[in-house]
Amino acid sequence: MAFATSEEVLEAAVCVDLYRTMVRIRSFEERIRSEYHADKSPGFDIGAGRIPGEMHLAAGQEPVAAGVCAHLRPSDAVTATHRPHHVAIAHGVDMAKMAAEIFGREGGLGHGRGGHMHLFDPAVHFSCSGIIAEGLPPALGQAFAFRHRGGDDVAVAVTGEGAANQGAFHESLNLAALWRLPVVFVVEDNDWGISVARPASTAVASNADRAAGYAMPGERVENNDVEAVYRAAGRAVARARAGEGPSLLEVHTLRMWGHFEGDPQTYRGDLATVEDRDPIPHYRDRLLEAGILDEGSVEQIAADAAAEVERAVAFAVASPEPDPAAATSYVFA
Amino acid sequence: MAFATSEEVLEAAVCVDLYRTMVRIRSFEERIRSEYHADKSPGFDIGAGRIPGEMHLAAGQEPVAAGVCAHLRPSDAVTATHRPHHVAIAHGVDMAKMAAEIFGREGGLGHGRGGHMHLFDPAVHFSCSGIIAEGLPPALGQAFAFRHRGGDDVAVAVTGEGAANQGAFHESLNLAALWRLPVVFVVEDNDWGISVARPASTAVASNADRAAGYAMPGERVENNDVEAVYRAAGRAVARARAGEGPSLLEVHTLRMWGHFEGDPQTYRGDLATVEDRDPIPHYRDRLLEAGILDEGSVEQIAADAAAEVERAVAFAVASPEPDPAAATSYVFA
Amino acid sequence: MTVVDQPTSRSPAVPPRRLTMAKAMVEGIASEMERDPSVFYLGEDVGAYGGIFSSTTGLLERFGPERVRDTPISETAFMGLATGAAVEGLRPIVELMFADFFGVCMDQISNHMAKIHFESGGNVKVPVVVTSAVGGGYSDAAQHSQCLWGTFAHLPGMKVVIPSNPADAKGLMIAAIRDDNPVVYLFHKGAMGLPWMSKTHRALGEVPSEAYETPIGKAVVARSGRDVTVATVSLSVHHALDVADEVAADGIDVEVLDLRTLVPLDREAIVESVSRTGRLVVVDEDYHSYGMSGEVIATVVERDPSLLVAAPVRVAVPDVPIPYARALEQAVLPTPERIRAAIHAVTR
Amino acid sequence: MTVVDQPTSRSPAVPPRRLTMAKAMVEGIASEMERDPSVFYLGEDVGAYGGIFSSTTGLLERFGPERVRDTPISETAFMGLATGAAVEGLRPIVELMFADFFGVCMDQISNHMAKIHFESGGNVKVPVVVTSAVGGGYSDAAQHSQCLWGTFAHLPGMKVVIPSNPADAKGLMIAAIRDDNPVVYLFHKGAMGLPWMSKTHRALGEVPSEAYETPIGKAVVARSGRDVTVATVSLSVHHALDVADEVAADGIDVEVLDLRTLVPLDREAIVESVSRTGRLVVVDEDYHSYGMSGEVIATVVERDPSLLVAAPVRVAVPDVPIPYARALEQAVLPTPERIRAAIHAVTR
Ligand SMILES: Cc1ncc(C[n+]2csc(CCOP(=O)(O)OP(=O)(O)O)c2C)c(N)n1
Ligand SMILES: Cc1ncc(C[n+]2csc(CCOP(=O)(O)OP(=O)(O)O)c2C)c(N)n1
Ligand SMILES: [Mg+2]
Ligand SMILES: [Mg+2]
Repeated sequence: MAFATSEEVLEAAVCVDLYRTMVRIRSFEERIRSEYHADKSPGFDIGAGRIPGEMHLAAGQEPVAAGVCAHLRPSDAVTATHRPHHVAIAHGVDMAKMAAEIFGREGGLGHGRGGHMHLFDPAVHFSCSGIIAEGLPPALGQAFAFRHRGGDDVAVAVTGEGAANQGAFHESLNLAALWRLPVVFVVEDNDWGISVARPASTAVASNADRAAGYAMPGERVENNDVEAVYRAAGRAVARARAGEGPSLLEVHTLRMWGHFEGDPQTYRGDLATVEDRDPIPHYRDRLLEAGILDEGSVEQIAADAAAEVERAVAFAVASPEPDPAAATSYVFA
Repeated sequence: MAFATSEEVLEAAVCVDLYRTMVRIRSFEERIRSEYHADKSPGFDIGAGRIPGEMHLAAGQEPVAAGVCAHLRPSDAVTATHRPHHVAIAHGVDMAKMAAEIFGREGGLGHGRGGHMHLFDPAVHFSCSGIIAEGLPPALGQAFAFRHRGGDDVAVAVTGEGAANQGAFHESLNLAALWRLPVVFVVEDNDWGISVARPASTAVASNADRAAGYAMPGERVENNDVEAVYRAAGRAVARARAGEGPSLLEVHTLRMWGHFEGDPQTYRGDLATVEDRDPIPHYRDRLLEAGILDEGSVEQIAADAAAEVERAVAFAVASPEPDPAAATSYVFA
Repeated sequence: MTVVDQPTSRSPAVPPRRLTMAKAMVEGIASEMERDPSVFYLGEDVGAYGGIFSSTTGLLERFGPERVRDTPISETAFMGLATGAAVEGLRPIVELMFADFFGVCMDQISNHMAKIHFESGGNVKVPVVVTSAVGGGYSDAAQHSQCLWGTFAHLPGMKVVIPSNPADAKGLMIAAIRDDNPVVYLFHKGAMGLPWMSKTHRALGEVPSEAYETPIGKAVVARSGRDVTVATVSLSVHHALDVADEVAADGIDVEVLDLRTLVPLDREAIVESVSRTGRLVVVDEDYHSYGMSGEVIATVVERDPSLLVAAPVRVAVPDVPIPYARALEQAVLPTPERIRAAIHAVTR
Repeated sequence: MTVVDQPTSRSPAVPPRRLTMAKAMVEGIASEMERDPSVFYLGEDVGAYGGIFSSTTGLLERFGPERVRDTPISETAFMGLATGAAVEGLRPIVELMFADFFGVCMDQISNHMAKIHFESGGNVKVPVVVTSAVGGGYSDAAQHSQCLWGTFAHLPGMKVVIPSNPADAKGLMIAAIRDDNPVVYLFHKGAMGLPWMSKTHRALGEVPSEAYETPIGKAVVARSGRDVTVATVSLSVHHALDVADEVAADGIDVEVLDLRTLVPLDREAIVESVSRTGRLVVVDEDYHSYGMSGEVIATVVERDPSLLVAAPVRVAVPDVPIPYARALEQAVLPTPERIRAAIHAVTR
C-alpha cells in the first residue's frame, strides 16, 4: 500500500512557513551547540559547563520536523526521541522554557529535572524520551485518549531508522493499526544509528516496506525534501484525523553533526559531502528562484530567528538554578 | 517475496513418516491429558495430582511439528513455546525423559526443575520457554554458533500467531535477515491466543506478509495440510542450509483443546466444528485412499505409538521424586 | 482459567458479605468504573475470559469492549498506551498477566510511566494502575511463579501495593485508581480464592459493599502479639496467621504485620512493632537477597540496632529460580513449616 | 564518545604499568579472545566506535568484524542471540550500552539467560558475560545514570561483578569470561578513566600484563581501619577512600570494603569487618530501598545485631529518578560530602 501521490504545488505562504521553521530550528541548534561547547574546555568534559550531559542536535533534520508539524495543532500530540529539539520547536513547544530546561534551570519545562532528552510541554502535548523507540507506545495512548474524548486530534510518534528495529516499533504499529488509532509514525532515516550505518542495522531498504506488515500505508520520502515531507505528512495526518487509522512515513534525512556533541565521527565516510547536502540553503535557493522569497525576507527570517533564540537563551540563563534541597521533589504527585 | 512453489508428489515413505509422527504426538498428548486430569478432582485443582501446574497441549497442531521437523537432523536446533510437546516429539526429544520432566521426576530432562514449559534436550538442541516469542532470540544464537563452527546445521524457532505481535518477533526477524543466519521462523496460527481471536490481535491477515519487512521469503500454508507444511518447510530449511538466510513460514493450524487444560473455552464460537477439522483422520483417510496406508498399518502405527507412550509414562512414574534437600542445586554451574 | 462461581450475594439484608479476593478486587474496579468514565481496563484476556485469574470477571459484560479491552500480546505497546492515555487524563488499569513477564515491558514501566512525573517537574501526571498476578505454589515453574515485588519496589516513581485479603483488595484498588501516580497492584493467585486452585481457609473475607479506600502506605497489624513480629505481605500473611495460631499453644505470642504497601513503606509501623517485640521474622515469597526482607531488617536497625534482642530471621525464596516439581517448589517457598521454624529460632 | 588516547605503553621494561579501567577491561577481553576463539563481543557501537565508553577500543582492528560485532538496536534479539550461542558452546560477551536500558530486554536476561541452567537441571550451560555501563555524575539524567545493580542482583541465576579499579576490571573480566555462568559485569563510566569525563585521581591503576583472574565472590579490603566499615562498590570506593584519607585527620580510622561482587556476596567479609569496627556505613549509588544497602545491613544483623555498636547509615540515591541539573544530581548522589557526614554520624 502507498499513499495517493499528489504533486500539487504548495502555496507560497506554506513554503515560507516551512522555511522559517527550519531556520528557527537551525538557529536554536547552532546556539545550543555553541553554548554547550563554550565552557567544556580545555579538553572536553561532558559533565562540565553551563549545559552538561549528552547533547543530541538535529541540524540537517529540519525538513522532517517542519514538514510534519506544519499539519499539527497544539491539541495534537507529538512524541520525539533523544534528538528532540527540532520536533519540539516545529510543534510549538515554548522555546524559552525548553532552553531553560536544557540549561538545567528552575524555569525549565521540567524545572531542571528532565534535561534535553526529557522535555514535556503539556500545552502542546509534547514529550520525548531517551530510550530508543519507547516514545511510540505513549503516542498510542494519547491517540486513544483523543478518540475517547471525541474530536479529530492525532498523535505523531517520531523515531530514528535505528529505532525501527526495536521491538516497541513493531508492537506499536500493530496495535495502532488494529485499533485504528489516529497516529502517524515518522521515521527519520539519517543513515546512522550512532556509528552503525543503516545497512548494518536494517534488513530492508525502506521502512515504508514494513507498513504492509500492519496493513497500513507506508511511504518513504527521499532527498530530505521538505515539501515532499509536507505533502506525505499531510496525507497521513488527514487519514488519522478522518478516523482511517495510522500511517508510516519514513524520510531520508541528514545528520549533519555528530550523534552527540563530542562524537569524533571517525567511523563516518560521508562527512565530506555533508555541508553540500544541508537542506536549508537548498530550500532557500529554491524559494529565491521561485520568487517566493527575496534576499530581504531571507535576512528577516534569519534575524527573527536569531532574536527568538536570543530571548530564549536569555530567559534560560536568567532563570535560577534549582534548589538542591528540593532534589527529591516531584517523585510523586 | 514467496518461496518457489513446487507441488511435487511426496514419496510414500515420507507420507507414512508424517502420519506416524502425528499419531505419536497425539498419542502422547492424549495420555498426558488423561494423566493430568486423573487426580485433580473433585473440582479441578491445578496444583494437585501427579502432573501439577499449567498444561498446554497441542492436539490439532501435529501437522506443523511433523511437517517442519521431518527436514531436521539431531544437530539442528529447535526452540519451541509454552506448547512444546508436539515439536519436541517430532524433533526427536527423548520421550521418556520428557514425560518424566512433565511428571516432575528426577529422571526428567531437567531433573524435575523445569516442567512442561521448560524442556531442554541438548542431544537434539531442543529448548522451549513459557514467555511468548522469547524463544526466537536464542534460536538466532544457535544458528550463529552453527555457522561459526561450519557445516550446514540450522535453527528453527516456533511461535504462535499471538506471539508474532511481540517485539522479540520483529527484532529477531530483522537480525536474522541482516546477518543471514540459518534460521527458519515458524508461526503456528491456531486462530487463538488464549481467548483472543486472531483478528483481535493481528492487524494483518497473514504473517507471511510481514516477511517482506525483513527482505525474507514468507509463505502461509492453509488448511493445516501436513504435506503443504512439509513442502514449504523443505524450501525454507534448504534455503537456510544453503546459507541463503532465514525464512518465515506461517501455518494455519488448529487448537483442538483449550489453551490450557481446564480452559472452559466459553469464549470460543468455533468449538462445534473442531472435531471435524482434526487433521489426523483426514490425513489417514487420504493415505488410505491413495493406498499408501492400509487398515493394518494404521493399526500398527497406533499400537506402536501407544506402546512408546506407555513406555515413556512408565519410565516417568518409576523415576523418583527429586530430593527437596537439593532444591537449590543447579543455580550455578 | 475460570470455573464459574455462584454470583455474589448482594442482598443488603444479610451483612456482612464475605467475598473472595478476586471478587473484591473486581468490585473495587467496577465501583470506580461506574463513578468515573475515564477509568478503563486493558490487558490480555481481560475481556471475554474475565482475566486468567478472575481479575476482571464480569467487567466486559457490564462496561463493554470500549472500556474493557483485550490486547495483543504486546506488553510494551499496551503499557505505554496506558501511560499516554493517563497523561491525557484517562485513568487506565493495565494488566500484566504474570509479574514474571515484567522483562518484556519494564522499560515502559520503570523508565517511562514511573519517571515522567519527575522528569516533567511535576507538570505531567500519570495515574495508571498496573495489576499483575504473582506467586507460586501450584507448580507453574520458574517463569510463572515469581513475586518480584522487590524488583518493582526498588525503582522509584511507582507505588507498590500488595493486598493480602478481600477487604484490602477492594480498598487498595480504589485507592490505587484514585491515586494520581503509577501504582503497581500485585495480587497473589493463591490468595484470590479461585475455585480451581487450592486455597487457604482465609481466602474469603468480609467486604463492605460501599466504596472505600484502604490507605496506600499504611501497614496493618493483622494479629497483635508480644513476643515476635512477623512482617510480611500477600499470601504469606495467611501462613503467618496460621502459624501464629499454632505457636500460641507453645506460649509464643506472635504479632503479624501485614505491610500491604511496599512503596511507600510504613517504616514507622515496622519499628513500632519491633520496638515492642524485640524480635523480627520477615517472610517474603520474593527472592531472598536485595529485596524486601533485607529492607525491612535494615529499616529496624538503622533506627536502633538494640531494638533487636535476637538476630532477625528471613524466610524467603533462597535465590533460586522456582522449581517445577512439587517437593522442590515447596522446599523453596516460605511455607508455614519454615515460618514456624523461624519463629522458634528467633524466640529461642 | 571517544577522544583518542595515547596507545598504552606495553614495554615490559618499565613495570608497573598504570592503565585506565577502560584499557584494563579491554585488555582482559583481548587476552581471552586471543586465548579462546569461542569468545566474541557484540553490542551497539562496539565495532568501529570502540564502545561508547571505550569498553572495546581496538578490538575490531585486532579481531575483525566476525568477532566484534555491531548490532542493530534490538537488545532483546541480541541478548537472546548471546544466550543461544553460549548454549552451543561459544562464549559471548554482550554489551547493554547503558544498564538503564535493561527494561527493553530483561526477559532475555533474567528469565532466559539466568534460568536455563537451572531449568535444564544443570544440563545446559550459559557462559555469557553481559557488560553494561552504570552511574551518573555528568548530568545524563533519569534514563542514563542509573546503577541498578540491585535489580540484577535480586534475580537468581546470574553473577554480578562490579570492578572499581583497573586491576579488578581486568581480572574480573577474565574471570567472568571463563565462568560457565551468566555474569553481569557493570562498569562505572566515571571510573573508566575516559578522557572526556571528569575523573577521580584514582582512575589510573597498576595492571599486571599477564592474564589473571580476580576471584568472583570475594570482597577486598581497599583500606583497612579500626573505627568504621564503609562497605561499597564501584566509583563510590574511590570516594570512600578519599573521605577516609580526610577523616583520618579527625582521628577516624575508616576501613573501606570494596564488595566487588554482589552475586555471590562475600557475606563473611562484611561480617568480619564489622565485627572488628562495630560500625557500618553502606555507600550505594543505586537506589536506597530494596537494594544493596539494605542487604548489606541485613547481612550483619542476621548474624548478630550486637556486632553493631551504632545504628548503620546508608548513603544511597534517595528513591528518586536521577535529576538532570547538576546541583540536583549532586544532591542525590553518594558524594564525598554525604559519605563524610555518614561517617561522622556513625562514629559520633
Ligand atoms: C533501548 C535503547 N538502546 C540503545 C540506546 C542508545 N542509543 C541512543 S541513540 C542511539 C542511536 C539511535 O539511532 P536512530 O534511531 O537512527 O536515531 P538518531 O540518533 O539517528 O536520530 C542509540 C543506540 C537507547 N537510548 N535506548
Ligand atoms: C510475554 C508474555 N505475555 C503473555 C504470556 C501469557 N500467555 C501464555 S500463552 C499466551 C497466548 C499465546 O498465543 P499464541 O502465541 O497464539 O500461542 P498458542 O497458545 O495459540 O499456541 C499468552 C498470552 C506469556 N507467556 N508471555
Ligand atoms: Mg538514525
Ligand atoms: Mg495461537
